[in-house]
Amino acid sequence: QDNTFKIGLILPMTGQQATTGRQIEAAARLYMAQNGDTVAGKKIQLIIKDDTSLPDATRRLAQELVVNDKVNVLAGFGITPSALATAPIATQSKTPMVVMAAATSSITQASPYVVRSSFTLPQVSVALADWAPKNGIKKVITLVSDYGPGIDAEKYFKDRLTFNGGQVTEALRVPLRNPDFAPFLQKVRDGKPDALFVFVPSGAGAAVMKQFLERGLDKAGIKLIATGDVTDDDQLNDMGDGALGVVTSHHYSAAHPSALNKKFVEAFGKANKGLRPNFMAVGGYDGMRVIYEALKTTRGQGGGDALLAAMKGQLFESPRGKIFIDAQTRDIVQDVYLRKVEKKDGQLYNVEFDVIKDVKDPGKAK
Amino acid sequence: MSTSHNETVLAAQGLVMRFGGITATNHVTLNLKKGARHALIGPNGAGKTTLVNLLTGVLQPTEGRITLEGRDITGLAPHQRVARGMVRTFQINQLFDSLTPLQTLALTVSQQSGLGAKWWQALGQSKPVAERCAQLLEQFHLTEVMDQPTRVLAYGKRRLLEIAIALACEPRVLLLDEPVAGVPAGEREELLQTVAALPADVSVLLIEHDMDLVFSFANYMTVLVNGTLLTEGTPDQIANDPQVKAVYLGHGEEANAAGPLQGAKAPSGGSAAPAGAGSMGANPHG
Amino acid sequence: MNAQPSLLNKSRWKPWEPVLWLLAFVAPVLLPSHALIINEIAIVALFAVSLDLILGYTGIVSLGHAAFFGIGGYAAALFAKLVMPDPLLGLLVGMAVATLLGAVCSLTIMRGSDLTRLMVTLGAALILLELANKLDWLTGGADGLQGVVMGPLLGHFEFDLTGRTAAYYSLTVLLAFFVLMRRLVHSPFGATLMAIRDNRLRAMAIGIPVASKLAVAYTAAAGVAGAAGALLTQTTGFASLDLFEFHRSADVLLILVIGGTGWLYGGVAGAIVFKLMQDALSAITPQYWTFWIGLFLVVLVLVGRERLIRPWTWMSRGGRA
Amino acid sequence: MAELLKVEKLRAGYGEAVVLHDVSLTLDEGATLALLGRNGTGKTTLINTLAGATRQHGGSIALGGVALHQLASHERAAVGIGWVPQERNIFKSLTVHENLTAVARPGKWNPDGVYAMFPRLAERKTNLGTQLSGGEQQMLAVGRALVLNPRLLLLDEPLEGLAPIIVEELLRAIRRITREEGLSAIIVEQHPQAILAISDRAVVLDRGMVAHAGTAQELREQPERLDRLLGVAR
Amino acid sequence: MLTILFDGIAYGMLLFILAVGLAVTMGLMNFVNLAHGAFAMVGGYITVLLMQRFDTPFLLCLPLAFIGSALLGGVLERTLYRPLYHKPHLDQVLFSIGLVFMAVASVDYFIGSTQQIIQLPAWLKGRTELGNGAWMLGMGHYRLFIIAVCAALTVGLQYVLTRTRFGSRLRASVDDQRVAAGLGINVNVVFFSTFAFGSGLAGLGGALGAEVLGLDPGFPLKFMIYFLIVVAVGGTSSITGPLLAALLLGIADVAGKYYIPKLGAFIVYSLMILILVWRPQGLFVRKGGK
Ligand SMILES: Nc1ncnc2c1ncn2[C@@H]1O[C@H](COP(=O)(O)OP(=O)(O)OP(=O)(O)O)[C@@H](O)[C@H]1O
Ligand SMILES: Nc1ncnc2c1ncn2[C@@H]1O[C@H](COP(=O)(O)OP(=O)(O)OP(=O)(O)O)[C@@H](O)[C@H]1O
Ligand SMILES: [Mg+2]
Ligand SMILES: [Mg+2]
Repeated sequence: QDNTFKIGLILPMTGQQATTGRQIEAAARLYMAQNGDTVAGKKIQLIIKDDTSLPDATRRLAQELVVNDKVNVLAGFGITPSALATAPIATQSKTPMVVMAAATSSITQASPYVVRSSFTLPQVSVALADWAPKNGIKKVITLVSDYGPGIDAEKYFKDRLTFNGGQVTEALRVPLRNPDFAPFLQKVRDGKPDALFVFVPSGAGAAVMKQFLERGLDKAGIKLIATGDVTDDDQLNDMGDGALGVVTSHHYSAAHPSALNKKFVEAFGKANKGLRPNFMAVGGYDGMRVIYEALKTTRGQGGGDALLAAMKGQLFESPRGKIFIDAQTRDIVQDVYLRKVEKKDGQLYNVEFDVIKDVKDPGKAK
Repeated sequence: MSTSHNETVLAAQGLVMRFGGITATNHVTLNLKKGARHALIGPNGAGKTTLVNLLTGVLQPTEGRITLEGRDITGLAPHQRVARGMVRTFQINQLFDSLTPLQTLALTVSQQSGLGAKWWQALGQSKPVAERCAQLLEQFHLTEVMDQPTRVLAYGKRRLLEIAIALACEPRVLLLDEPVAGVPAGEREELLQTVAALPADVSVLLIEHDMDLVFSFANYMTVLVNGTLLTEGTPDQIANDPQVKAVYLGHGEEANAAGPLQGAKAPSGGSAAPAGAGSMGANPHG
Repeated sequence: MNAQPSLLNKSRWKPWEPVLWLLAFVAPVLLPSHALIINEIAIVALFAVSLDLILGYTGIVSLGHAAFFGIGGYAAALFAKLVMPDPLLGLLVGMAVATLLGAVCSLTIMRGSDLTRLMVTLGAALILLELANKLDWLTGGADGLQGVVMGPLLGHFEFDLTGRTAAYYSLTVLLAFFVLMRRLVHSPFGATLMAIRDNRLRAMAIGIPVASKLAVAYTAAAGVAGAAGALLTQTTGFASLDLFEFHRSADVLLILVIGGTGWLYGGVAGAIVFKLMQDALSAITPQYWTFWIGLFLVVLVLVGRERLIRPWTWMSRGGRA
Repeated sequence: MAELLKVEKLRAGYGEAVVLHDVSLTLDEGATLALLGRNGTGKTTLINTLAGATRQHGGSIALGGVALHQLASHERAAVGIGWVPQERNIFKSLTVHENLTAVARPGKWNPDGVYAMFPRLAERKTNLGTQLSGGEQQMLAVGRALVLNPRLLLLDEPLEGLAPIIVEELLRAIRRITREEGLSAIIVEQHPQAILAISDRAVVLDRGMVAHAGTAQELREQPERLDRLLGVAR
Repeated sequence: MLTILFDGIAYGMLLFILAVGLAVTMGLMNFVNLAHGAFAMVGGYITVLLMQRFDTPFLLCLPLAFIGSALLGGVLERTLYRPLYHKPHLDQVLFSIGLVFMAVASVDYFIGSTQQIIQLPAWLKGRTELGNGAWMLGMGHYRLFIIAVCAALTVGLQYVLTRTRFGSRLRASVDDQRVAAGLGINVNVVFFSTFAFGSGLAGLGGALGAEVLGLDPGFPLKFMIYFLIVVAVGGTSSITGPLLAALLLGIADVAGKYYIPKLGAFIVYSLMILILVWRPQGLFVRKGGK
């Protein structure tokens, strides 16, 4: 008992967000396979729970993991409300909570025990807002899903773009449950902006892109710029040539040209029937690393507070590039890349062409 | 329009009911006197059931006015009319299939005695209610099936329950739509006797095709044909009315070639119809 | 004359019933590691029982019952956050708000077929969902309502991490409502509801004011659902939009139907079976547990509830109304 | 006359419950059988069993040499069963005309023949089943059985709720159809006298068993005996 | 303007195609088959897999999707659905939801949970624009195609159901299965063929809709609400009812989102509630029906 180190991994394994859970689970297992399951004399045990994206389920599972299974670390968390609902549990039980997916800025403020290994939407949207005006894009319409992350993305993109001398002429919010983008895209077309900025959760991205083309927005001279969720590596290949040339900003691409990443992508594919890792996977992979390193540092001694302290300030090379866990905010600081969809070896990839170094979450800048 | 000078309890004035292009009741005026035993007869589809539906508020008339004990009830909801003492039975059984006869009656009696909104007391807690139920069950030969779900009862039993429910409402005006359909011959008279034995100030409107019963029961009759009032009168007058014979009662003796028919028997006081009426016949709606 | 005993027999407590409740109440002590799931089961059971009042006893199909669950939950959570953290007062507030909403919504369910009512109730819940999303200054929008801190129950019992206080709190509230509902369904009022369910035309014809009875039943059920919602947000200290989601309404319907409608223990049995099964299966196969739940439902219907879960059937002899 | 129907040792009921315990009877071609009995003695159950709408537990039914009990309910119409259920069971979402055409089989009787017999129905051709008066539904149920062009008509209380003049007419029609067209019929009625008058044979059921079987004439002439059999106290 | 109208119509038609099979099983057979979406999903996956693995042309995939789902529907009808016709609606709900759960998990297991994307043939990808300014009409070819298929289907179905004897036999069987059988209608065959046909329609809908709506294992649950809305608002007694309802909802939704995007999500639900409170039996019922 004493010699195991338990990680409670709560993820949406079924329902709308199932791919998130799948990617993270695979990445976490890959990390353990590559780095062994014994650290500092402790055997690592991964307990996976499905919360079906229901915050109250997440919370109960976390509570049970803490009370019954006595896990040392809570990890996972596919959507923002799940993470927020669980944060008080982390505080109360002094258990570090590694957020591997949820991307709303405010999560790290919900508990001093939260550490994030994924990204925040403001982080990636401002990068795009920096890039756009320099490339002749001044007038932009934004189109985001009408929920927390979407509103974050809209707000930070707009602020930064305005700051950089651009202009958001119209901000459209699409209901989450929205099968047809036609009216919104038509509105964009009639608004004749230089570019359309899009954030939608990864599943809907393909539909937006397809309808963007079908409606002839590209021919009307409108560029499509988006956060990387839209050209999610998980699906990019199936989107077809229509996706070519779309510019996105994100913190990870499976095509990131580093040796570490090549190894990661290859190993990941091998372990999962050729599946390509996406930004969720890298969040899970790095999250595991943060936990492993903290455990090494503390040599298996000390409780949650010691672990947390050891997580803060970690700096290491990830498949996405260099990342840093800001000791103050416990949020991730990382490079954000500008990428364009291109064809490589007959497959579509987000190919990075520019980088903005060491982006902090702008949500916490003030 | 001749006989009794009693006060009118229920009055319908110029009732019209149209279903799309069909006029089911056409300016029907009907007065039900206090304590009357009033029969409403007429060919199939004449609008008798529709009339009852109008009187009880199941349907809203296209035109016309209904008064009950002097008050206009045309716009009242069905349950409000029941609260004022007007109760009906249905031509096609309308029962509570998953409840037992006992529960059905207990609920009806409770509702009737103002306990319907009580939610704290158990159904049947009140002694008078339970006693009244037992009495009704006895009276309608339902005691041995009182704990079976209504759904599995034989048709005859269901029919009896249908009428028991109406009586459980303690009506002052009772509208019976073919109450004895499906009840075996032997029990029919008994059943109607139960009805006839209601207090003298209860007014009853009976719709029935069994002429033996109608003539033994009614003291006044109204004949409806094709939605229109054909004639009214005492049983004698009606039995001898050639028009009624032609469209409704039929050939009388002549048909006895086929044997004695239930409806053809002339009521005691009446004499045989003029033979000429017999030849009309075939289409009652000509 | 055996009419009265025969009638009263139906509403009498059967010997197994107190035993069952006793078991429920010792469970959090005997199985301390299951307190949290017991809490959740109790809440869902309460929610299902409230649905049974309108579905099983009154015959109104609803796919929007989550509307009341959600609004009760949000009301209780907001009350704790903005006014005061006392759980019992919060519970009352949650119920009151849900009851109010129920009264308003009851106007829409008077007419129409099952399908119509299904969709109207569903629509109402979804509109509330969108409203809660739009009113993010109050509700926290899609991120959920945070910062809900509950005070100790009765001023003494803190809601602890193990969830025992929560379990007792929810079980007690469940039992209280269960007793009330039990009285209600066996009363003349309950009988009029069943009469309406079976045959509206006849119900009117014996003087039952159908519309107002429906409204009362619907409103009462809404209030109880609100209480269930309040329990959930109070014991989790969090409220989020999914309280209103379609699948919440759908799940509770499933749970009730699994246990059997028109029988108060149906909701309870369904909650126990469904939740435990979900918990166990998803622990074994987090990705594919829905398959096995699905299989269970299919088998349940094909084989028949009675034959499948014997233990309940022999216990419930005569208990089914 | 050739034997049309032969029922032997029939046991049937609903689900596990057995209502008919041991019923045997025969009926000739063109003959009419009056099926009598008190409430709940199983008359409807017998009719429904012939139509294949109950659960048969034993015994055999032969119609013109065909083993009816081996046929599914819907195959019996093709062999010659025409059924008028006691509660009428008009198809409520079909119009009057569709009620007839949906089941009609080729033969002498067609919807027009039915309309000629019941002019009232012709006037209500496009009404939905539920929009008919009680008597109209009854006429439709009889018409619906006729357009099947059956060899054996099963009439479960067909006169109920009909105006006397229509009753007369229907009785006459039944008699004509059976005499002239060689159709057989089993008629359940609460008015034994009316029905015995046009029947050839009579069977009285009691508690799911045959209490009496004989000619209609014999019961017609002995009303007291009939009353006794039917348990009517006078 | 016109473009919005066109998009609304196309969207409505898409909803209709997806829901029409349900209108058949639920409206006509009175069977609450919530697994309808699962059959649609099967049709969608048949198309996707055929196109991805065997390069089958899209146009050929459509009939195959129909046949595939119809076969599956037929088999399930024979084996599982039949005993449930006489069960209460709630049991049917339970059962069909169970099937959906199983279908979702199975697809997830065998094919994976990522969204599948259909690549349309080039001739369906284009867009034609007429006129300009406020009156410009832009028509996506694929949307045109959907409208055409849908119109053809409606006409055909309406004919079968109202003009042929099969339609009245079906409705008779639904009204009273026992008596219908007793009067010589082979209820089993009628139900079998109808159910298979309804499932086929669902499959066709899934195949056509996957392109616009996306296809993943969650499909049957995600779109269940939409099917139900269309059938509820349209009323269950005809085919034209759901069609008009789908068109109305489609146009209202698209126009609403275009002109008042802030209220985007409210429009469909509010409209539905208003219509149903106003006409509780759905917009289009046979006059005078109960
Ligand atoms: N909802 C309706 N829509 C259209 N027509 C209707 C409707 N209800 C009744 N009718 C028609 O109105 C006429 C009167 O029907 P009603 O039921 O009142 O007759 P009735 O006198 O009770 O006949 P019966 O003695 O056969 O019961 C009938 O021809 C019937 O077809
Ligand atoms: N669906 C059913 N399920 C169980 N029992 C039934 C069912 N229908 C009828 N019975 C029972 O079968 C017995 C015979 O009923 P049946 O309807 O055959 O009688 P009947 O002679 O036609 O009576 P009636 O004159 O009332 O029509 C009754 O005791 C009845 O309770
Ligand atoms: Mg009538
Ligand atoms: Mg009978």
